[in-house]
Amino acid sequence: MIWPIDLAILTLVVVAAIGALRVKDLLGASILFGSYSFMMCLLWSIMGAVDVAFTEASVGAGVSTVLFVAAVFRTSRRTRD
Amino acid sequence: MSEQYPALLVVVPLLSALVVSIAGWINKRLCFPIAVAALGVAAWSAVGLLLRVLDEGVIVYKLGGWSPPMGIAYYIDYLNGLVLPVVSIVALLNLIANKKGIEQQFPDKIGPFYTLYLLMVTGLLGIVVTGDAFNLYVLLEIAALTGYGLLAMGEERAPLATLNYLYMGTIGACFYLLGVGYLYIVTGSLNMVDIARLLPPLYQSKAVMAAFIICMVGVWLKMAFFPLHAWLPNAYTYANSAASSLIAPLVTKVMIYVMIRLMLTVFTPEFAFTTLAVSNAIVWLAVIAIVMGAVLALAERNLKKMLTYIVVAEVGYMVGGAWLGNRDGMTGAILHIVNDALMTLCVFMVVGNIVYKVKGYAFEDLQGLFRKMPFTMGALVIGAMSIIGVPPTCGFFSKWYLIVGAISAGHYGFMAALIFSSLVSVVLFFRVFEICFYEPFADHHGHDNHPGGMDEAPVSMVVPLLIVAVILIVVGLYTGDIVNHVIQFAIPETMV
Amino acid sequence: MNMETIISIKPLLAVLVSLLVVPILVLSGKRPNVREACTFLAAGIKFLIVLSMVPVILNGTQIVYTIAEVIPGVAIKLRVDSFGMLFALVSSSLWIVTSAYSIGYMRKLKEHSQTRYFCFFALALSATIGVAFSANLLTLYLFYEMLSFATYPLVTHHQDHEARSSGRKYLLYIVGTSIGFVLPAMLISYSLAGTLDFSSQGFLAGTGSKPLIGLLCFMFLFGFAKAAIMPFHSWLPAAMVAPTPVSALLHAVAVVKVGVFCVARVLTGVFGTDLLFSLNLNVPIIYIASFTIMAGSLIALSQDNLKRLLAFSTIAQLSYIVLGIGLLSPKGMTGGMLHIAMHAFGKITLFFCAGAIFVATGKKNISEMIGIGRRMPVTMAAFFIGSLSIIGMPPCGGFISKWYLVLGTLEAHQLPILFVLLTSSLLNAAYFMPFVYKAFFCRPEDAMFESRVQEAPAFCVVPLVITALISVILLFYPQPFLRLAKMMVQSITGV
Amino acid sequence: MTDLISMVVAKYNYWIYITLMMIGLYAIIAKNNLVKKIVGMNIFQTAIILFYVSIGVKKGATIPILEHGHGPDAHHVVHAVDYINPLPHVLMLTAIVVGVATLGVALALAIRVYNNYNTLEEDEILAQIREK
Amino acid sequence: MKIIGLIITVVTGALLFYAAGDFPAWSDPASPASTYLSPHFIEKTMEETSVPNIVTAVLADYRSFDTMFETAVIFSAGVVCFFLLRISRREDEEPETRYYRHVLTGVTIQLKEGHKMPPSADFERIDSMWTPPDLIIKTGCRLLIPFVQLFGLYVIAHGHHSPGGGFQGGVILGASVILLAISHDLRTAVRRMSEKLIGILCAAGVLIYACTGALCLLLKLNFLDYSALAGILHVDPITARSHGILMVEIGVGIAVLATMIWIYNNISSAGRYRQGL
Repeated sequence: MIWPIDLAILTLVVVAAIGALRVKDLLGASILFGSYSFMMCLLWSIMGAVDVAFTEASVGAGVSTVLFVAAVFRTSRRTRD
Repeated sequence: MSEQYPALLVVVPLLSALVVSIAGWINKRLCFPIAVAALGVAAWSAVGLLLRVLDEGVIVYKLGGWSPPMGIAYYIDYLNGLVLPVVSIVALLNLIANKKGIEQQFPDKIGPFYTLYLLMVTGLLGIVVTGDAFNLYVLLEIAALTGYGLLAMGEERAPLATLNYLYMGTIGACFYLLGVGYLYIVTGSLNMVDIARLLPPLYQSKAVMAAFIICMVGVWLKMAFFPLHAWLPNAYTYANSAASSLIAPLVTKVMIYVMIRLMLTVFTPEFAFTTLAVSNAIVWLAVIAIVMGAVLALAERNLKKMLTYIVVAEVGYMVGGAWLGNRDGMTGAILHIVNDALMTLCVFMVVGNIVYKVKGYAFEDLQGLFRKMPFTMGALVIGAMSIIGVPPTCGFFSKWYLIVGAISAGHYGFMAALIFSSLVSVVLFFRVFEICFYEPFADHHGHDNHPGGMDEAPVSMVVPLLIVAVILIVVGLYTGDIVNHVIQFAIPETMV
Repeated sequence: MNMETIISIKPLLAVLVSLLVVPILVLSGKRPNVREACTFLAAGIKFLIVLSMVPVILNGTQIVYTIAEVIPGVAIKLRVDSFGMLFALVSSSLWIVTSAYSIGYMRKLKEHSQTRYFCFFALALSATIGVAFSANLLTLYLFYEMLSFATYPLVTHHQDHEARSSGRKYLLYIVGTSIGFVLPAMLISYSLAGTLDFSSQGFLAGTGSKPLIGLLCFMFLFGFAKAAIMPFHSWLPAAMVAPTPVSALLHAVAVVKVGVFCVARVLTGVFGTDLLFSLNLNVPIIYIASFTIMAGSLIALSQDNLKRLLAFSTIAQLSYIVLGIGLLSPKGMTGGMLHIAMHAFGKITLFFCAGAIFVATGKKNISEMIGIGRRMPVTMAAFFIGSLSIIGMPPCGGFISKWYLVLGTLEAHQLPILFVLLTSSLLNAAYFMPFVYKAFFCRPEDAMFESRVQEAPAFCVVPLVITALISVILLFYPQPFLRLAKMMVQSITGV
Repeated sequence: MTDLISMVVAKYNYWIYITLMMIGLYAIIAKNNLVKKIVGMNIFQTAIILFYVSIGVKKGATIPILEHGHGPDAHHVVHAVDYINPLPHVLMLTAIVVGVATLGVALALAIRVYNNYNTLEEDEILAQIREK
Repeated sequence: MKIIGLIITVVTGALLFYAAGDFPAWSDPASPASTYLSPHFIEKTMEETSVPNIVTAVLADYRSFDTMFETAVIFSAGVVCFFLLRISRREDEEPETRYYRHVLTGVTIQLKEGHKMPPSADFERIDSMWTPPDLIIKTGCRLLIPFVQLFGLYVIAHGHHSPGGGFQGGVILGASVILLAISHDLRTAVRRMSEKLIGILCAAGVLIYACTGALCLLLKLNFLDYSALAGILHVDPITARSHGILMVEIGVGIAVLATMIWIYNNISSAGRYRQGL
């Protein structure tokens, strides 16, 4: 494993996490959360956890994001924080 | 067949949950008999297991035929041998008692309800029976998720209260998972007994201490130990009665079991009480929990919510007892798991009956209930006596051990808190009894068809309730046997 | 001294009879005659069971029965000894009489919820017998609490505003003290001694420091608030809102006597005379009791409501018993124990009379009863006998117990107490005699007393005549109570 | 100093996981919007998964799928040092699924809450409850 | 609340940072986690279960009990979503006037109450569930979905030898149906897989898993001890384990597939099934 890539992705993960929580729009937060999951998935595949990465790619970045978007559509995009 | 009891205990409710789920789509009337039969088998296996444990000692059941620590194993010893029958019997009685209530509240979702109910029981039984730290987490999540589903179906405020419970519950479970991870990183094992074997040389490690603290905090969050209790009262109050009378008696108690299991089996009492040296602080926290629970209950004008604060106080009893660090306190805590499960069941079932008939549980709704529902109220009296701690109901005896433990630990604050909470319970319950006893029942429609007539809940609700009430007394009278033949062996001999 | 013990289920049966009759009472609620017949039957059986054990006890044997071993070293266990027998005999015999009286009283006044009334009455009696036969502190506590809760619906029988506040007061004092004081004291004793079985020399001897033992002693003394030792007495006058038979049996006989019985049991069986004596704990007990005697008597003087007057009289009289035990001298203790029986018969007569007057005329206050002797001569004659017994004058049983108490004070060299006893007797006379005098010899102010003799129903009058007669008979034939009390004292002190 | 740096470098994965966990925990406690809390909850869970996966990593080892599983070289001797520890992966598969299950339930609850109060902001909901 | 949150976060974080100091260095091959249990799994899996993907072997055999409950967790999440959200009342079932659109020509017709449309694929109903046609997306998805599904099946079937297995495959299969629901509308997806079918499939998937275990129980071995199946499959116990793993993976796949769709259906329509995304 190449540690600079590892470190870069770790940083991106943190950025995505903070972004998902800071953005003042729930739809944006959902998408940012999806990207967070996807970064995680990359990170894990770098670490050799292929099965976990595969699952995270399909579940975390895929279905979870869809569920978030669906729920936001059924409720509201508005958020104050 | 008896060597397969450990598997049956968990698998039968699981299988039946699935079958009930399918039956719910095909023929709703099949759901209830299947569920009762499954829980009957589970209760039978649980009792069978307890008898086997009494005969043979610890039973190890290797799932998948893999021996631990490779595979997952069940360990049934004296501690969970005692808790298993309680969990299964409480679930069974509550299910039978709530048949009418469920049909009244969810006419078109009977199948899912029973499915969730059975899955929840599966989870709780699994938590109690498993010997694998990670397996426990998965089962914890099953019990939690189904619990959220069951609790959220209730009054208008139920979903929000449950959502708060979900946040807290998830943090709790994750903390537990993290603690297990810490243990795994330093030992490399997930099997509880195996971890216990590998840990002693590592007791001074910061990671092990952190693991213990994190696990404890996680479990406390789940059991609503003060100051992490904020989610509990609302979540339990606004839920439907069938769910609250399953969850209120069992979930907190099973979490106490997990805590004791962690303290006694995974870690040793020496580690918990000596190496960490936080037990005194935790007992003081328990004291605050008891006092706050009692005082907050006093402030409620609503029977169900009052009872939920009593649950919070009772959690303080058990945590405090377990952390007193002596045999009597631990005996009291374990005994109180059994007793508190039963008496909480009793009072919550009473609330269920009242809700079924009166459609409310605020104090104003309770007027004249002694005349209207004498059997239900009789059971409430016995349940209340047990919570207050009046002999020969079982609540007295666990309180006895707890107080004796407090005395021998020299922790008079805890003793005072227990006495204080008993006194407050007297006030709490007699305030309810007074309302039920004095004021005539006010009919909301303005006309009273049967003045002073009896209007008891259906037989199928009253009979299980009375059985529970009788069990409260019987367990009380057999306390000596329970302690001498079971609990005594559940506590390591090193603990004095 | 080694006591022979035999194991028998009889004590349990004696307790259970009135418990098992409760479902029958509930089922026969619609037919009052059947219900009351059952009550009578249960009372009779109970009395016979108790009576059948008397010869055994008089032989110096104890009867023991263990129900369940609940905690290591502590069982729920019944044991009949002479003191318990004395108490059981009194309460079970008075239940029969009171049942008869209740029927007359309740029917005449057409009280509501009579079934509930009889059920809880039976329950309360079970608890009382249970207390009498308790072999250890835990069993005692069990039945004590059972009695507290069983009497709550009786006290608040009228379900009105007054009953409600009295009920609160009753619970606050009785349950509050028992949980707040007795429970911790019991548990501390258990952790000190590892046992709770009463023994003739006390099981706390040789354990614990002096201040701790002293603290325990007072926790027990005040914890059994049913003994109505000041300052924990004010529930008793409040509880007088109950129907009169309840007041009669429970607040002159069962409940308060259970309180003093418990105090006596704990002082003798838990601490033991030697320990109390060596720590000088008896002196404060005596003075607290003396204070209660004087204060109770003085307050009684100022009462107009007859039942409240009787209540304060009871408070004073109860402390006689505590005082007798506290003297720690053989004669004094005999007097104290005997007073349980003597006072019971005297006071129940008085309460029956108060109830009969209420049933016949609806009057509650003494000032309204001037000249009532013309209308109800039998009742008032019985009242006179009862008050003589309470004052402690011959020809009534109260004389014997008071005599022993006086001897006890001399034996213990407590002359101030002798003075207290004599003064309080005078005070007793001062609050009873004017009423009796006015009842018989003053011109009635109320026109309804002018008419011909018109007593309460026979169900009310006959019991009170019987109890009055027994009060008299007890002077001449104080056995078996005297014998039982002496046996108990002998086993405690060895004299 | 070099100790500190080497410690930081040697365990940087652990520091990141703690950071992520704290971000999630703070969001659950302090955020006002129910869905934001759910996002925080998921970040919290994922951080723990990251922690577990980090446990399993082994220097110089490959993914835990055996080469030459079947076929002519099937009896090739397997050395543990060559493969990454598979156990944490197994555990985390479970944890991911648990996470998505929790997410589903949480979103369902959030929709129910929204149906009742027409808002997802916790303080606004509480204000509505207080008004009633 | 923010300050409390900050304090709790900082305290917890400090504890964790403090504890992490005692961890073995990251990616250290000599750490207890890498030396205690995992060598057994790595070195013995092939001999004991005949599955090259160690993760699959551990997941579905050594720790198959965990996995069964994991499937049960996802199943219960599906049931909970249904239980919480589904509104089965049909108060406004049939409006008075209905609109149908001829797919090919785009001609819209209006039907008054009482009239019915003959069942025909040429017309689609326009109501609140209807989404405007988007040819590119619809066609693209229609092309994509079979491949997605095929890949899902491959992932399940090839889980023994490559990354993947029941979960991943099940999620992919479920995602294909969700894709259909997103690109067309919920009604199309529900028509393909009715609610009842999904509900039964969910339970059936877990049931396959649990029954495999129970079958072992009936064959006189412990629960989930697949070597018991050797007798009825006519293979040696090691291969039987491999087959057992495949059976449970299929169960997991079915359960996850159905549950994902179920959860999506309920959440995206808030339980009304009238309109999807």
